Amino acid sequence: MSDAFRVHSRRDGQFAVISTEGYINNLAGDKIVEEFNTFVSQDVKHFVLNLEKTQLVNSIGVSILIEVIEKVQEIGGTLSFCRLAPIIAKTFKIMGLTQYATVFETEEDALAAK
Amino acid sequence: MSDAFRVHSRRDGQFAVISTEGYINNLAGDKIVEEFNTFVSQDVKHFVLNLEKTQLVNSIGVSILIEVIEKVQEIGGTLSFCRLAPIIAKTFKIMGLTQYATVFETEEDALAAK
Amino acid sequence: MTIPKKVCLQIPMLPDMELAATKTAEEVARFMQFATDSIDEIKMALIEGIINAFEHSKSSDKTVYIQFDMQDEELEVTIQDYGTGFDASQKNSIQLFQKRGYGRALMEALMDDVKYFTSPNGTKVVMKKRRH
Amino acid sequence: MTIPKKVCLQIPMLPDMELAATKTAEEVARFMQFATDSIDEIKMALIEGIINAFEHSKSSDKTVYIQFDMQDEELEVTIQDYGTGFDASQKNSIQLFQKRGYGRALMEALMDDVKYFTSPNGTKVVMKKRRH
Ligand SMILES: Nc1ncnc2c1ncn2[C@@H]1O[C@H](COP(=O)(O)OP(=O)(O)O)[C@@H](O)[C@H]1O
Ligand SMILES: Nc1ncnc2c1ncn2[C@@H]1O[C@H](COP(=O)(O)OP(=O)(O)O)[C@@H](O)[C@H]1O
Repeated sequence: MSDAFRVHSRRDGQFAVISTEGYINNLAGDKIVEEFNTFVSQDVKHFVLNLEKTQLVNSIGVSILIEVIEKVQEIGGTLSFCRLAPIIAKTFKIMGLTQYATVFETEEDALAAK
Repeated sequence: MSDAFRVHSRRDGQFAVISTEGYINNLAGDKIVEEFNTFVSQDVKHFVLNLEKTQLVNSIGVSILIEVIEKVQEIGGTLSFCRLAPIIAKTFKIMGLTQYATVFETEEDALAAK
Repeated sequence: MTIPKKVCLQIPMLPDMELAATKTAEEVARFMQFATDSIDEIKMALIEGIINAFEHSKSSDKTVYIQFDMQDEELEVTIQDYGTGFDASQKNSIQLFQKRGYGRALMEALMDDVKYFTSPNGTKVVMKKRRH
Repeated sequence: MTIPKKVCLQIPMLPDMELAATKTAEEVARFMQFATDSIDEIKMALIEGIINAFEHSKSSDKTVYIQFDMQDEELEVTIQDYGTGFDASQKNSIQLFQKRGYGRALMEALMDDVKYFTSPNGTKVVMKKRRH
């Protein structure tokens, strides 16, 4: 609809930075997983999800992100979020994501973390 | 509603530049007239209306602009528009405004015209 | 049953409520992959249809009923009020410097088809826009 | 008659149609002068209520009926489907890493009040948000 979803990504040292644009529903969640899997197959273990251009999510989309966090933990990696709109930060908190993934203000902060 | 209407204005040489922000309905039209009248009482005769920050209008609001054009003609002045969204340019054309007021791309163009 | 490709909206006759309707129109038209200019034309025509009902219908339920029918190649927008109706056969042509009476002319110029169904029980405007 | 401060919206069960509803919610809440954060919370709760109806209701008319009641100090949002209903007394609490089942918890966390009315003839969720 208005928010045609898009995902971009890049390597930055040991990190893969995945940036989303638009509404994160189930289909968008699947696209993020695809992107994530590509990096995992390249032995990347550390991920930053930049949600700056996402204003809305739904719980199905976010539950797919929870699966991503699980997989990251299995491979002994890390996943952090940055640039969360207040409502998305709140949703993540309610859904418990913030217990397993760190939330940073900016992408730079996320990349600077060890 | 979402588009709380605002109007700003300034003098630029012989011109008064009136800039709008938001939906131009009847109330917004009245505010533009107020602004216009203040300048007329200061003997300004040449007007530029910058609609860059207006995305929507209705025919009641625009018909008030027609009254402004009439008054400008009565005092032997000029009125021009600039920065019209395509739908607003089309609406002005259908309503006949473009026969009595010149439409410029930019404010600079409008101010450069004699 | 197939999924009805129809969105219905009822708005009260309150100032600027027509803007809520333009948002719905925008989403529906975007869903149908209309071009931006066409979306804006639909929004403008919708505003005019709604403010006519607000201003002229004298409806007692003070509500305007809008329907968006997403057809294969076109969007049909219906604006209904349960007011007093009017004589829709008397049409203005636009005169220089006329004060009012642009609403219908705008709707007709901006949409591909506009039809009025009006009686003492109310007015229904049915407008169509093709996607091209 | 006074003007009913009520906006009604019907949307088909089509992907992303919940976004059309969030636009309407946004205009209504802005009209009521809700703060931006509250508006976003209403939109998120609305999305969850709607996708639940999309996913679980098995309604045969494939339509969700939404109502926004603009009251003095609060907005009441009703989401109705004519599906098969469910046992609303069985409530999840959120478990770590659970796969699904966050919708109701989110609505309750984001709104001031959420009530379910559900029967084999359908489900109605009534949510309230105060302006503060
Ligand atoms: N929904 C309606 N109910 C009653 N009368 C209407 C309605 N829509 C239009 N009309 C009548 O048609 C006339 C022309 O409408 P329009 O071209 O939009 O111009 P305007 O609204 O500026 O008068 C109105 O003045 C009114 O008498
Ligand atoms: N409108 C509805 N119609 C039928 N069942 C519903 C409806 N809304 C919720 N439910 C039931 O309540 C359960 C919990 O809903 P929710 O907390 O939103 O989690 P989820 O949708 O992820 O399962 C759903 O799995 C479903 O069985």
